[in-house]
Amino acid sequence: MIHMKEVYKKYPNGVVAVNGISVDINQGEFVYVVGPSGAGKSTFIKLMYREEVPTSGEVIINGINTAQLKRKEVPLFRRHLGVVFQDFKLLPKLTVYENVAFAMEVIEEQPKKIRKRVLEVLELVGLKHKLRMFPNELSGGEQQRVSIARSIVNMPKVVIADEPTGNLDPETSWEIMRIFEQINALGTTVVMATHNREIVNKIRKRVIAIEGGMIVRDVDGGDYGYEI
Amino acid sequence: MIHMKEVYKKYPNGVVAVNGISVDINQGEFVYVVGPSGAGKSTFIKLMYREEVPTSGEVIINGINTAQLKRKEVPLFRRHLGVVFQDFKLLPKLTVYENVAFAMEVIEEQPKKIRKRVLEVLELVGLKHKLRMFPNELSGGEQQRVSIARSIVNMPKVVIADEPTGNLDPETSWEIMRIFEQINALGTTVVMATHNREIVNKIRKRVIAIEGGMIVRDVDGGDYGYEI
Amino acid sequence: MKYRTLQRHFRESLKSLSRNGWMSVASISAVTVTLLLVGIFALVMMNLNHFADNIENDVEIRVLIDIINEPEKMKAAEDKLIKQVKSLPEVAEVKYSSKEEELKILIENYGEDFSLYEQSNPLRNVLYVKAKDPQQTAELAKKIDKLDNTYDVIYGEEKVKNLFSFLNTGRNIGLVLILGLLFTAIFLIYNTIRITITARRDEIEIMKLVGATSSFVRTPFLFEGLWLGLFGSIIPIFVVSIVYHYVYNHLTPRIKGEMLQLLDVTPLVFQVNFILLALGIFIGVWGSFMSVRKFLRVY
Amino acid sequence: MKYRTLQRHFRESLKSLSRNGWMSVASISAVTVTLLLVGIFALVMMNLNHFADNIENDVEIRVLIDIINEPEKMKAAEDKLIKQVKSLPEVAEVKYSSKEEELKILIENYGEDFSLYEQSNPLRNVLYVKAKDPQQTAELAKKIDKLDNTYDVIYGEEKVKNLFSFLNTGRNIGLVLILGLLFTAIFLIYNTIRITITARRDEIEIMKLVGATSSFVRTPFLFEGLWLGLFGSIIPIFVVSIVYHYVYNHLTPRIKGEMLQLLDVTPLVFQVNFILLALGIFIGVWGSFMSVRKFLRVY
Ligand SMILES: Nc1ncnc2c1ncn2[C@@H]1O[C@H](COP(=O)(O)OP(=O)(O)OP(=O)(O)O)[C@@H](O)[C@H]1O
Ligand SMILES: Nc1ncnc2c1ncn2[C@@H]1O[C@H](COP(=O)(O)OP(=O)(O)OP(=O)(O)O)[C@@H](O)[C@H]1O
Ligand SMILES: [Mg+2]
Ligand SMILES: [Mg+2]
Repeated sequence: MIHMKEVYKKYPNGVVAVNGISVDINQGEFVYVVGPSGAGKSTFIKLMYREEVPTSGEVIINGINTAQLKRKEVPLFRRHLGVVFQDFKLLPKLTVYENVAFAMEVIEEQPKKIRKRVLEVLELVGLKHKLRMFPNELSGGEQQRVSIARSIVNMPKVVIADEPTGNLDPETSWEIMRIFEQINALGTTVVMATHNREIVNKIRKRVIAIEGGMIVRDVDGGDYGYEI
Repeated sequence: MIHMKEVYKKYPNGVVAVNGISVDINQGEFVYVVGPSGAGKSTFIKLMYREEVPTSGEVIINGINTAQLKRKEVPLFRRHLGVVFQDFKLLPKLTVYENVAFAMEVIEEQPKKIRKRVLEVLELVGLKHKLRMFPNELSGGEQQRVSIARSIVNMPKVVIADEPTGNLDPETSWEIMRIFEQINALGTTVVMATHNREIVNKIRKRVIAIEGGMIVRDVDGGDYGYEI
Repeated sequence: MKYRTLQRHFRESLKSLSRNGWMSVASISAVTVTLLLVGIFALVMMNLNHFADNIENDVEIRVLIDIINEPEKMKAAEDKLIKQVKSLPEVAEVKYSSKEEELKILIENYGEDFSLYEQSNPLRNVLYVKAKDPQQTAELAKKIDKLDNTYDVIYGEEKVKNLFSFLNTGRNIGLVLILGLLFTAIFLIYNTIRITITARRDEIEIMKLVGATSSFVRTPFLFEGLWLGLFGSIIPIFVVSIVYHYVYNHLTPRIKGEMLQLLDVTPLVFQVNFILLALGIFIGVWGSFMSVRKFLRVY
Repeated sequence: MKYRTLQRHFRESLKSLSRNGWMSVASISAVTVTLLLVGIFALVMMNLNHFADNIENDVEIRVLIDIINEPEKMKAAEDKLIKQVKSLPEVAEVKYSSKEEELKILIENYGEDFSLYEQSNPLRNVLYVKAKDPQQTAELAKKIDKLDNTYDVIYGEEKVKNLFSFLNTGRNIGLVLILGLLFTAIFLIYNTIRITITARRDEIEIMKLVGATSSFVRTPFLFEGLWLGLFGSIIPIFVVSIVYHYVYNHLTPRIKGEMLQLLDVTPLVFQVNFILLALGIFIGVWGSFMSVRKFLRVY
């Protein structure tokens, strides 16, 4: 499903954010990516949905080598992934409803289906009553939930989430985790970068710990680590 | 120090984000603001640094009624506050160093002093080695730390922080908390909206819980509440 | 692309136009102002060119006719000459002026003194000849000179040469100016569209991150460009029509009978308006295309 | 504001100019293109106006002098007339042309036939008079007519009136066009600056949130506007200078002795360049000021 081999990523300014990572994640797995701030978690995740291309090494997602994708093929590749971005990346000129619907319009879904499904996922993340509002009229946590709704609206094979609970209170966080567990139970692979010790320690899954761009720990059913 | 009386805030779209809040915070206090996503924490905090003006009621900070400030006086008023924004609000075209220095240039500090002090606070938040980088070259946590550095660089009388640890790993979070405790020990008032149960429960301070725009709990040395 | 997707893009483009508020207004008004400039300039240049044509067309050859003492023979000779001149391929117009008419003109120019010549007129009958292409005047004059019964052929050689050289230079400068203005207009509109689209580069980036193909991102922008061009050319079209109508109606009676005439309203205004509309839409769509392309390429 | 703060703003403005990369380039090139237009248009209009002046100045009054049979008396009468005419306040220039010279001109225009009049010349001596302000020609002609020893005063009344009406209309159109162009130029540059600054409204908002006063936020933008105007007027200044130099050198020999003369390079090009520079800087600074103001006003 997700296969990385000796991946390095050096940014133009010289920072080596990913420094030789090899990892395999299978269909249906649930993986936490943990590590200190600036460790390279987001970069690791950006490599998966091909926002970044590795400087060397190979990243193979669903059997596709992201570095070899032609520019035209990238959007089609991304449609099989659902991504929650650390900075939400909502379209500021579109309403909550339109932001989520956009991901379905892109694959030219039928308008009727779009309407039904969007309302469904907005209900799921608890934002059905705010569907006419624009992102800058939402609280941080609400924006995050819109981003989450958008990531799952197309029922992708893989959901990649970068700190999906960073702006959420514990209760909402648990609700979101329940959603992720549900879609994972249906066979969707979930990869999730997080700082949330509570969640990682309670819902035990595979934990990949990154420090300085390298995997320092990879344990099935592991804990968050990093005790103080 | 901070005095709010029957404050209401209704946004143009009709959402009532703060629904009758009265509260007093004294010089030197340390206050957590907790509550679910969308409860009105950020709005409550925006009222303090006058990004928003109350629809009714009065907000008095340092003896100044924010609603009565003339437009020209707002910047001068803000200089006595240090603010950490939930979405960082860094200047994208300025480097890390310049972003922090900007808050000191604004008060026309001597260049020599600026240099010394900026390096000092960047050291404090652990970003001295990244001072030449631009915000979009930083990880989420690093951007948050720049925002924190900027908020304390002028040694304000009040620091207002909206989820300062939202994008940070627990370890870095504790370091930031230690910084806040330090400046609080020196007499600075700290008001901090947070979702971090661990911190609130460990470093016991006054806790104000907001739900649906109203204060539902206000306990000195309280816990986070909201158990699952 | 499915039909309903096209519909969606169409709807989106209108929504986006209104949600981008005054940025759209800024672009539209850039189009408006630039096209207004192009329109008025085109009217002026086309009329100036028309004036130049008029001036050129005013260049005449004066053919003095030999005097033959027998009136019948004279008449025959003159008729033959006129026929010959008319048959020359370069000739556009031939006008006969008797020596009596010539004398009247002379008296007008030189005073009543010449009245005494009304009894014994020393002047000759004259043919006024115009060339089809005024620039052929010199050539034509030579040809006529060779015909029988011409006494002298006069056309102000030096003056005509200078006039033509001057008018040609003027026309070239005009052409350069109008091309320059067109280029400028295209650049300015493109520039404005590009800046507004750049301000929205984040949007484009996000769309692509969510799996939108380039054409999916691009099409609403192209429609938007179309609206910019369309809405931007409305005012110029009205202004050009009304102003030229007004100027024409105001000036024509004043310069009636003069050498310099304004071009008629009907085909001119339609031509210019068509150019404005086409230009507006073309630059709007093309400018959007080029601007979006830049950001679609990234990643 | 402290001096070092001003220095800081100065530095910031240059930094910002380069960090905003091609947005700055876009603004500068909008200034460049627009000023280029203004510059070339100004050159053309000023020369056309000069042409119009030349044409007007070419309007002459022909004064036919009475014939007195005694040459001495005639001479005295003519001298007196010339003196009288010269003393009229409206008169700019008086030229004397003997009847022999007049005959030469006549022969040139009407053919060799008139050679036979060389023996007994029926023409009169003539004074060619020009008015200081050509528009006073009619009035002046009347005055001269009343003097002694004038036989007739001719100046093509109808034609002159039409010519002046035409040239005045032309000049008014030109004035409207140049004002329109100036207005357009100001609008287009302002528009461009405004869009680029709007794209940076978040920056302004953040600065204010961090405690910057309006003037602290504004000043670097004003400096930036200054640079935009300054850098944007460099190319137009060079182009205007070089092109006009070239056109002048190229055309002047060809139209030597003609009625229509180009304006001299030296004062004209400096004047136009000064206008371009002043305009560029003014719009740059003013445009920035107005654009930033909008966002400073918010809260
Ligand atoms: N600018 C705005 N315009 C309109 N409505 C707004 C605006 N900002 C916030 N709101 C609404 O006001 C309510 C409170 O928002 P606020 O940002 O204060 O919540 P919060 O407690 O900070 O939540 P979070 O923990 O998710 O950051 C929300 O329902 C939000 O949708
Ligand atoms: N676009 C970029 N250009 C240059 N350097 C970058 C860029 N993005 C990230 N970096 C650098 O790469 C390193 C890893 O960043 P990354 O965002 O992957 O960290 P992270 O583990 O997600 O941290 P956080 O938990 O704070 O989000 C950081 O040191 C950061 O400064
Ligand atoms: Mg990250
Ligand atoms: Mg908030």
